[in-house]
Amino acid sequence: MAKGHTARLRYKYPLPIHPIDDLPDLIPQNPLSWAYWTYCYLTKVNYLKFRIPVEIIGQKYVHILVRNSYHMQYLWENGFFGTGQFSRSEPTWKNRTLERLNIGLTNTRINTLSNNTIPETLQLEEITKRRRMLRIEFKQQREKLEKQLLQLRKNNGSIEEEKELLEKEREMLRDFKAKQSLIDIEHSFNNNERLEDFELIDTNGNIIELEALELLPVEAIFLTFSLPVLNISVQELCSRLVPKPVQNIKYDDIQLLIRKYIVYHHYRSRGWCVRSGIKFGCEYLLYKRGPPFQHAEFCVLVLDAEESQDYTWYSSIARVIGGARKSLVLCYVHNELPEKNILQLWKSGNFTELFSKFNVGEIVYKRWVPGKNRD
Amino acid sequence: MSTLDKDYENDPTKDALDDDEIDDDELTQDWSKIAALSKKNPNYTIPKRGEKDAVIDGTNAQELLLNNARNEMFEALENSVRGTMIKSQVKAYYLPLQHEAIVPHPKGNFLQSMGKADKQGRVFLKFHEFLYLAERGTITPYQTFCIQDPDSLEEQTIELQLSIQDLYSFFKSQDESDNFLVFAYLKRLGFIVNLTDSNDCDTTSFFPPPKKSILSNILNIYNTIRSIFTFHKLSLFNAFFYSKWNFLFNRYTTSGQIYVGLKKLIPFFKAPHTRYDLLSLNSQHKLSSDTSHKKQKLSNINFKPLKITFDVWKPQSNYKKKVPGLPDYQVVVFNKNDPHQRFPTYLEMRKIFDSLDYKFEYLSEITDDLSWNKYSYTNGMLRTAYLSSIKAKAQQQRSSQNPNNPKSKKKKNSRPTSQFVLQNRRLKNGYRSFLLCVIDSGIISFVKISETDFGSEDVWYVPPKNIKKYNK
Amino acid sequence: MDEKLELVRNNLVHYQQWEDVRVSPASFQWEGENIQLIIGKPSNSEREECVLPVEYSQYQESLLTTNLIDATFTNLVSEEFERIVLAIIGDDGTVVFYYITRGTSTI
Amino acid sequence: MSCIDIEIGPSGHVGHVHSLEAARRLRTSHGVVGVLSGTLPAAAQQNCFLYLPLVLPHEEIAWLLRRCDDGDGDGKEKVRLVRRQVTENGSQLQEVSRKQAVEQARRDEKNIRFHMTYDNNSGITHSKELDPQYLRECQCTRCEVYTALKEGDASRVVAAGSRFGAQYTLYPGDPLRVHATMLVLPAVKNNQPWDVRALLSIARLATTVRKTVLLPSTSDTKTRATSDDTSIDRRQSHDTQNHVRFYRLEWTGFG
Repeated sequence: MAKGHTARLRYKYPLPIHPIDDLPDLIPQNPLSWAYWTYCYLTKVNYLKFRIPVEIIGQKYVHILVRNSYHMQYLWENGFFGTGQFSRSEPTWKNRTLERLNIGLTNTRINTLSNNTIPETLQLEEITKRRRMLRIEFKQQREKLEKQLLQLRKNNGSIEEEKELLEKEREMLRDFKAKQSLIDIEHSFNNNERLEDFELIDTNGNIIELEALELLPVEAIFLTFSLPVLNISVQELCSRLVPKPVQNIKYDDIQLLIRKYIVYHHYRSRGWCVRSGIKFGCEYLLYKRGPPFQHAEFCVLVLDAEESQDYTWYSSIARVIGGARKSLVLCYVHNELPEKNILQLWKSGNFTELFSKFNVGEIVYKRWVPGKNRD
Repeated sequence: MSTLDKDYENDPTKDALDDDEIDDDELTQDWSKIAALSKKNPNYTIPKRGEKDAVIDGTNAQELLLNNARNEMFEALENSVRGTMIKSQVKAYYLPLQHEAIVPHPKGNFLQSMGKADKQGRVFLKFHEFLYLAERGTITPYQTFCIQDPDSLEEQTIELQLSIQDLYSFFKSQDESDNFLVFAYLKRLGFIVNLTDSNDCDTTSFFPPPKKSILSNILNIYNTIRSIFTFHKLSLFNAFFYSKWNFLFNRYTTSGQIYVGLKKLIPFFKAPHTRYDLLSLNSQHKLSSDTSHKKQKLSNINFKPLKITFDVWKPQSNYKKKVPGLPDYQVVVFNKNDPHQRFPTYLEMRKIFDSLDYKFEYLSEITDDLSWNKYSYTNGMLRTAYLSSIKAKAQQQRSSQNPNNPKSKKKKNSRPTSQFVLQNRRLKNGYRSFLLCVIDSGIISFVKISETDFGSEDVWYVPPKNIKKYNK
Repeated sequence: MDEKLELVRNNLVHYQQWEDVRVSPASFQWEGENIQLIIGKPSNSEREECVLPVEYSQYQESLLTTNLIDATFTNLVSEEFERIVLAIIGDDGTVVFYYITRGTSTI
Repeated sequence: MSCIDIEIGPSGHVGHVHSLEAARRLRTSHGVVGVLSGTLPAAAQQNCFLYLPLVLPHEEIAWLLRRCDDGDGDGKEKVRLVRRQVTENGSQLQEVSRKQAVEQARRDEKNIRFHMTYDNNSGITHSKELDPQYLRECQCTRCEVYTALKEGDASRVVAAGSRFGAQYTLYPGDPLRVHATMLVLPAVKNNQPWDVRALLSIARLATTVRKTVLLPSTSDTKTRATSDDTSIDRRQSHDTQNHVRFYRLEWTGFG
């Protein structure tokens, strides 16, 4: 369980603001320890010693990027914020590329905090890729078999022959599944160099960090409004997110953003690791601790309390989520104030007041099969 | 095994490959076995489904297979004639004015869960029960007419047998015909199904009669202290917490303390977790039911609000139709193609939740020896008292205990379950719930809609205490 | 090259390992956004694909409409391509790829 | 000429077919399978195999009416829209009653199993043909989409799709023998932003189970779309090509 142990150390803190957990012990019969404790208590702060700068690119659709490797790592390790642009979640592109181009093995193995975890993360991306290839191969073979079947029928083949082919197909599927699990164990790397790869190497022969960590708008708000982590004020951030002169802003421009933040904050503040759920057709995925530790068990859809969509919309999202064996939560946001007051609060930059004027209610949506609920 | 490499599994495609539920249509309806069924043999097994092709390939072989499949299907339908031996037929007469049916000489198993008897021993069936039984062939539908003989000018009463087609034309509304579909669907699976607003029996309620005022008074006071929405009157706290001074002046020694600060910002709806929550919510609801829906009425003039249509009991042999206990489920029927209906909004769902009255099954997760007879009221009496007051006491008690028995056994097994498992169960199963039955041109599917409450559950990671430190 | 083209181009070249990736010169304006295609060859494929990058945001209406796809096919897609690869650039750091084909004919 | 009677319910958005022969013909010559919704008397305790009546959605009925008007199909049959009514006329009722009384007596005598299916007009109700105009001319979006799907190839089967998270599931032939190949989503307007998230996730799932997501879209103004149109599938008929167009969505397998 060595990996589990390093993961525990690596992801020790659920938030980028750390508690003061290194106070000396108090020894009741030793007054000196009291004084020392008090001294430590007063001198230590939760406040971060640095602020993380973000780069905001784009006009209408913005991307909030963190470029510094250390900062990228810090945000990932302390609450799993952001996604690497060329990775599934944790930004591992640079290390993968080093490995692929065989640079890492010789001299310039990159010196980051995550040195010890390189193999694991590599394995992840690599496995996904190999599984994908396997799937393609499987598909091709299946198509071939189907063609054979068609041919057979055209030539008036017998039922037995047909059965044989169908059996073959089933055999293939079993094979495929067996191979797939095999991949999880062994994995090999291919190191093809391509012309484009040269653009990745600077004059000193080092790899350029092409990948940035991208923050969701709501993550960025959380990291500046709720916790002082980013080097940008919430007012400035919001004016970039809604790039309009203040007097022209309408309720429609801000309501979605507010709604999404309300829900994001709601779950974050109960300890969930909240990540984008776009793959599953919903707003958020909820992880108990974070992606390295377990699957997300909940998918959250954000709705207005008075919103009603066509039934097909719910059922198709539910089908996707049910297929991945996760629970679908509909999180409804109810506005307690008239729209113009909300707009007023936004314009005056009073986000604390603004966010506390909404409340949330939750529904679990689950397919119900009568036959399975009879006793 | 590492816990670290599970991320790739998030890919939805991975599970979809071998998901059995997802592709009902990958299976074929194989009517051949149904066709072969002997009508006399009730102990049939439902046939398995065969294999299908992926594409139309234009071959004779496929054409042949298709023809066979079609013939089997239509043969099965042709041979499946309604009605059984005439000797065992029970006649039921449609009463157009009442839109129900009367059975003068009732007999048969269906009487256990359907129909209302009068003093002469005749039984009255609701229209949907009538049609369902006629479709099954359990009863034969008739209607009587008074006609005048053109020769003798004498009035005479004749009875005519009705066809199923006749019966379908008697539906008064689309809603009624939708409800019939759902009723028949659940009945075929053995469920006991009653219209929620029917008053054919002594109704049982989870909620005490309103006049017993001592409890409700106390609850009202309790309510004024704790409102439905837990609005945190914490604006001062929040104003400081989210100011730049917070982390300069405060000293948080655990992550939990930071979370406690964070979670005070967004108010949330706290679902009723306990019996007391439910009771107090109910009495409060009764007091303020007029004002709370004003806003809604304005916005959905075009839509009929959905409401609870059916009470449903799991299949059981000891159901007492005169005094049924609390239902196991409550069903809301929703026709997705009806332009006057829509998927309920949250506010509409809340209205439905507040009108629920069934075995709130989640309560049995909390209370170990939950006996529903002690927690429900029949005719304004506590159900245990009510049951012991009527004659067939011994029988009744057996019937009422039976559904609880398996549950209490389960509970004993689950007692040592960890806090995390229990918490997960609460989050996933939620609290009050209803079944939304969706009708799509004759196809029926169910969705369970439950309240859940993430706001009341903290899940942040608490690192294990460092043992070395303690030793020192 | 604007941000979204660069982002998708880099994703194709350095994440998906496509070959021969280039930005097609033709473009048009659509509701204030530049619409332009990227052409390239997926790894282990013989066939070139053309890729349409479109932004998607958590809190704003999407630009993607049938009219936009129509216009793209009409203005930018040459005969040799029967489909386009839609690259949806999320504001969560992801780019996802979908084929879009016209009509119902090839079932 | 034979007749397929579709009985229209109180609200008119579904129809019922009570005749087995009609159901068979709908299936074989029109690619209309409908949904069996009644209890199968021989196996009354399950929901997999059901019996008449067959339920048809209104867009399917509208299409059938138009098709038979146009003389498509084999041209030999007529689709009638009917509503049953209780017979008012006393003598007619008497006529019926006498006939039935005789039959009844014969059955009672032999004490055999009896059939409860009648000819259309022999019960106490009779079918009255309705003016099908309003349905035939129905131009609602669902009718347009349904028609466009069937125009390509009438042997395609368009079935209700709510179980699969779609508006329809599309089968290239009879569902008894072939798998659905497409999930058809509810139509959007040409200028209406796609619900990217919902669309892509279902497309992804569909692709992994060898289906394609089909997104129909309709124009707001029916004349406008003709101008720039090269993007329409050639197989669609002149009638619908201006109104409905389709895009297929498939996951690429990467990203």
